[in-house]
Amino acid sequence: MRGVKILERALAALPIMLGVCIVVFLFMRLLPGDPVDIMLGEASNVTQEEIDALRSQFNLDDPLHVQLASYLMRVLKGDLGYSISRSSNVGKLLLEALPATVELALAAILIALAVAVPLGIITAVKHKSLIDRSSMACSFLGISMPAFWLGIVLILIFSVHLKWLPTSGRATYGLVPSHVTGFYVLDSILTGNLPALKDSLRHLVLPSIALGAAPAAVITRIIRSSMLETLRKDYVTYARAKGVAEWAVIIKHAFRNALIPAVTVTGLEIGGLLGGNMVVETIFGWPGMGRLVVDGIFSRDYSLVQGAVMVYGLTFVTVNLIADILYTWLNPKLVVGEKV
Amino acid sequence: MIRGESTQASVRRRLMRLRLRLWAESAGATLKRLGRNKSAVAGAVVVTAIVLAAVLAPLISPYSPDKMNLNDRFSPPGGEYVLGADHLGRDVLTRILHGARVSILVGLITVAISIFTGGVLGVLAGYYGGTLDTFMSRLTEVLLAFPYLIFAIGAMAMLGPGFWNLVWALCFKGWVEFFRLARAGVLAEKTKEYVEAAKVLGRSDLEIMGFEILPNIVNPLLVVGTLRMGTMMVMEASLSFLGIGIPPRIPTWGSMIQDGYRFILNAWWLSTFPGIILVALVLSVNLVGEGLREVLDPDLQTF
Amino acid sequence: MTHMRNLQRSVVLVPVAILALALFVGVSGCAPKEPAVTGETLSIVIDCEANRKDEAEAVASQLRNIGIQAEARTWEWSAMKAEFMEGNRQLYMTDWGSSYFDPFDLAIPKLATGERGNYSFYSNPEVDDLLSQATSATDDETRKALYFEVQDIIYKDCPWVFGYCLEETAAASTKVGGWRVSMDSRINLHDVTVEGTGTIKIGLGIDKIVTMDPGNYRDRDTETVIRNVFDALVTRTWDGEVIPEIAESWETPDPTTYVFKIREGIKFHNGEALDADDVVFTFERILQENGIGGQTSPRLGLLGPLASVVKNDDYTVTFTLENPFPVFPQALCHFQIVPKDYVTEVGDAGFAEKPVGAGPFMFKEGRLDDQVVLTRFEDYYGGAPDLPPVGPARIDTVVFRMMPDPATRVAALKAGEIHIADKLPPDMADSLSGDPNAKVESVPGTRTYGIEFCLTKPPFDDVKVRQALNHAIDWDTIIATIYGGKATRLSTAFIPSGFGYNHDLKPYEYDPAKAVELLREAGFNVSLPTE
Amino acid sequence: MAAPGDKEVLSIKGLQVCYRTDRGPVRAVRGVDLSVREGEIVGLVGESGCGKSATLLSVMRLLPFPGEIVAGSIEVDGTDVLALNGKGLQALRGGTVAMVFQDPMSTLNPAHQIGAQMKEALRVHGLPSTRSVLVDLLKEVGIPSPETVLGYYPHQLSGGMQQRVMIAISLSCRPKLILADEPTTALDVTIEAQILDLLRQINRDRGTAIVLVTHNLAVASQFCHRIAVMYAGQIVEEGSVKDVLSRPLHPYTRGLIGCIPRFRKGVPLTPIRGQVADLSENHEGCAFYPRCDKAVPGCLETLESLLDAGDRMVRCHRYGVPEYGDVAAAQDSGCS
Repeated sequence: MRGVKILERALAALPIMLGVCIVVFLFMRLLPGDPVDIMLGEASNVTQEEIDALRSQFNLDDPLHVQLASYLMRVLKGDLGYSISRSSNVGKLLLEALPATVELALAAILIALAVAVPLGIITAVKHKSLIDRSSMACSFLGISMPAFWLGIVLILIFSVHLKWLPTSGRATYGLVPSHVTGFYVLDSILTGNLPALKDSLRHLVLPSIALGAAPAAVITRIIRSSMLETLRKDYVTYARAKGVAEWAVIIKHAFRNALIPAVTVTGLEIGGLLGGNMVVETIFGWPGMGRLVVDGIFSRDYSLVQGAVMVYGLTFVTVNLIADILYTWLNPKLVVGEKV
Repeated sequence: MIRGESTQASVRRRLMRLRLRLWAESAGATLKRLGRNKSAVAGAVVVTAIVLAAVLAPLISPYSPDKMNLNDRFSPPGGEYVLGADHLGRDVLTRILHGARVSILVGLITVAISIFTGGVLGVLAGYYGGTLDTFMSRLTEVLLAFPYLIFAIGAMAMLGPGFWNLVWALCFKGWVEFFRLARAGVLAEKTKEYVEAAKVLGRSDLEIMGFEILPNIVNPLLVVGTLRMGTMMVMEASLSFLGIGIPPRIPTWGSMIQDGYRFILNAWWLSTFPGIILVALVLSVNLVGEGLREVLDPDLQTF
Repeated sequence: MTHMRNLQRSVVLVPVAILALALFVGVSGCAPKEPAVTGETLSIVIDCEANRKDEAEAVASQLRNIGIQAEARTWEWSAMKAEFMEGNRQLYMTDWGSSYFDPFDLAIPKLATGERGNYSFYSNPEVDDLLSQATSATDDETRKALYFEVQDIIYKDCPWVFGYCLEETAAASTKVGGWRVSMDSRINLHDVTVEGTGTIKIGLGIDKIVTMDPGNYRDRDTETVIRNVFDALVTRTWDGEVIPEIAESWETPDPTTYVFKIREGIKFHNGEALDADDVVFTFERILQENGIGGQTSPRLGLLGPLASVVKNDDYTVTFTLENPFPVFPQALCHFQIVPKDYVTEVGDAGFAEKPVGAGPFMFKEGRLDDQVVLTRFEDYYGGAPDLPPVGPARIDTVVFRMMPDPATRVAALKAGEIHIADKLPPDMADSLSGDPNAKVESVPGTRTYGIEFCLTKPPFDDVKVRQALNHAIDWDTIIATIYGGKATRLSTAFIPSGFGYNHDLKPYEYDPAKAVELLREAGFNVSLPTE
Repeated sequence: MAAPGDKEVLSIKGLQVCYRTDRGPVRAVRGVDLSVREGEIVGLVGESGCGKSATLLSVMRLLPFPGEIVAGSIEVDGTDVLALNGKGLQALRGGTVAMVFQDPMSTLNPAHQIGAQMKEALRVHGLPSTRSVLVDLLKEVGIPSPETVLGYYPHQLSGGMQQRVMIAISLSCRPKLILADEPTTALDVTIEAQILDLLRQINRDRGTAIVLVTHNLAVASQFCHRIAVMYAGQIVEEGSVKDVLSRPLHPYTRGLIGCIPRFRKGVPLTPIRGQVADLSENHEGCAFYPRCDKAVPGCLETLESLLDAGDRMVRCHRYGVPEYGDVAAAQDSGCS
């Protein structure tokens, strides 16, 4: 029964993906600028024939609906097209960039949760205390500090002055683990390469803090407010009345129920992070999706941006689906796909 | 029938008058209760001070915001320039004061437009349901599955630079969140007794949506709105980072932070001061929001 | 009670709305206005990309000083280009680079009628004629004279606000020896040493390089890396003079024929010997349509009128052109020789994955948007004999890291993580000035920076207005401050590092009085600054 | 009904509770004395917001923030509750004293299965929590097919069943005292009777003392041995059910009785005029003064202490004053 519901919900994602595909296709073509012209850059001596040849080579001279139809057909066959700006297959580019982004996003969300969960609980339990006030101020700091600024300050403190952590990049040369999955941390564990593991973790710290600061702030606040709400609930009082120890009341009864809104927000935040954060990736020289996509937009690399947004849409839909399934686990009253 | 209608109209008029009086009374009560919340008062004081400083910027700032003195670039704080001079020899304090206007305006307008658009569409979709709702919900899901920055960059490329274009670019997707909040709120409220009662009384859909449901769902919109104001200001900074934003002559905190971060090694004051004031504003706006929330609707979830 | 509460909630709206309204009224009243076109006031919007935002703002500020209503706007490049190519903009900051150290790929695309880079829509038959003569002339003195004449004409016509030529600036650790910034923004690591280590790490100021296949890129950044793995027939001295590299010598029996003698005993990284077949193959895969992995090489246009490449014997190759093309040897500096047998064997895709060249370093591993690692090629033939030191590279490992953010590059250099920080924005040089472990170096660049007028529409169809603006901008101050003195004023669109630059032609002087006078003659209401 | 024993299970003396809110202190309980003996069922009656629940929660030391006990003493089975902390408090809660709340729907944790919630209570107090123990408990409260119910989530049960589960949990650790806070308010009338029957049965079979908080005099009258009527944080009248209902001494009690709908024709309801007293205000004199028909100016000056009226107590200035004798008249129109 539940399996069927999940499947139904997964199928509902198809029209969304189709919508994303069409929207991004049209969106890119609405942008002023011509990919061939951009590719040729400052080339002089270019004849109109050469430009026309290039245009037809990339199917840019077909009418829009023909281009769209053929693009959709190719996507269905699993071909995301050819990237003009990087002279490479889009699928290959995305496969290379995705692990980097996912690794960073997961690290960021882990850091965010590691900060947000205890802080959210403590601030709710110690409502209106000094710790509540000060961590609320911190959370606003997290929300209102631009990531690039936070990033460069972190680099200056921890890399330049203290020399504890590397400034940027994913791994030091010589400590790149051999390729298995593309996730450096996972790869170095799989290959039993301890120095590489340490190195890739060290490289992850600063960017994931810079990236996780804002989600940490948002999640802290949502956990705090939903904890405040559940702590007022009768079943929490009742649990205390049963003689349950205070920490167990907070964790088992209040927090478990407070998790529901937190899961929604965390899901949305993860979705956002998986799209790659161009700003953080630029500051930390992190070869991920964000840079790929923004660079793709600037060079009007239609296939690249389309492919990347499709991947983004897919991860978004998947994360939402997982969040949905989590809901039903957290709140037995719900059936999959029933949230408002 | 005409008589009947006119009676109904006069009843409505009287109801409206009563409602206005209640509004005024409860506004007073709300403000009074808000006044007892110390942190809300502190927040309100800071917000007011910043807004005042912004409005009075030309009177209190020692320089003109776009007056550059290239030979004074990177003058450290404390000297002739209270908070130092930037990389073009402009007074940082002056630019912060003038920047307040545009920054606050960007935050306020984008959030206002987003709340309005999202709110109206959300109420309509939630109230009428059906095809409209399905279409709008699918559309928002598609939009949510689209990275925000891509939207903003694309929109700026399409519209070209300029203050209003930036506002549109930021609103492009900003309304989605409010749409969802409003829709969810209406779905929860529309089955309640008071809505049924209003229907039985023969009030029009518009009146029910506007006077009955809206006041009950407007709160979460406003609370999230206060938070998003800060996000929008930071977003403006991110767009500046990518090289598309407000024309450079108009100072904004976001673009000041962005301009300054590259010089943080030799001139930390360029980006630090606007950063501090941005945090202070966002914090205070949210303190006020939090205070309002506690006064008006203690059960509301905020984040 | 419930109703009361509902009302109370909606009351929140009131203060918020009032606040919003007050702010809006207050601010919109005082916010800088869009320049309005009125009567005789000259209103200008200067368009630029983000990297020249500060300069644009400074220029606008100087124009405002003489009563011109000037505003700067930042654009995304393609959007801006699309706009000004429609003739919708007034003044736009542009730049253009020359790879050939010759006006051939600078003055012609920028100034000849209807050319790709002619954003100002400048059209002067006289200039067109002179330029086309110069392209096909074989005698350097004649070409120089022609170019001088062009400079005189455009100096008077001023299709642009002539700007400056930015120096190429980079920073390095003081441990790095034998390193110089190269004029064409490429990094040649053959001669470089690093104190205490055999590994050099370089932070490149880019997002990614496009490929490791020398036939499949068009940008300089990619060439920076490729140039260390592959060698070309010829190369340049630090001054831009073309000298033999893989070629031993060359002859030009007539203006459309070049015969290259290839150095014997050169080996590719895989041990394969380099001979005429490899040279012919290198050029044929570029000349041939869809020649590389089903795509046409983006480098095709760079070869100009090259018609055919023929092998004479194992170590001699003849290039035949359709028409005279004096900069051909300059062009050849950018065409790196690839191993025919290896490429045919592994295919184009395989070659890009594991490139093999005849340069000083071998490709080891890497990702194009992350880091690329090269190791020394022990059997290197030594490089151009005219460019000492000759022999294998002096360091054994090179790591190129893609670090698009300049602040990060500076931080990484300070932290000792990289030895060379490429592409240092001139205004950031100060960040390193106090650091005893870092040195900042720069050389004249090969790009011309200016502000182009839209010549097809008023007010800039009037030459007086254009000249006035050239007088109204204090470039020296802008260069000294915003660009840290690391730029050279230009008298026209030509650059000093290129061929045929007239050093005697002095740039327009900063003379606000003159500018005001000219603008008044053109019928505009302007005034000298009062201070 | 079991006959009450002599031993005191609960003894509250001079309890004062104060909520320190942003809008100033709210004195919810203003000196309550209450004593409950073994096997006794005591009803605590009053309007919403009169401090009944705060009194109960004080016994469990469960007052929600910002409420606190500012004065008084509470003893349960001879133990000073206010001196307890940590483990002692845990042992008291659910162990010696169990609580049944008003709305089972919101009191049972929606995220945990019934079985788990029952088990938790037993485990906390170190009692065996095998499946058979749980099944027996559910059987005792009259839940059909208890085996299945153990695996249910609360929302899968009806309100009555949920309340039975709550009672089962309360019983599980064999408490001496059950505090039932409006246990039937959220239920249908038919279910209400069943639940009250169940509680009565427990009282009879196990001899557990019960404090029943209710605003419903009718329920109290059927169910309790003794009744305490509360108004504005104070007990205004206390006595056996029979005495209080048939011969109410305090004007407020009389008012409450007047509000009970009856099935006899032609008897109009007589509502108490005015609004419930505001607990954030200080009342020098009698808090009921503004609503009282019998009030004299003296009522406002000082607060009467509980006067001993035979086997019962009343807090009224005018008790014992001659004009007060018209009690019987009032009561004639009442039920009896």
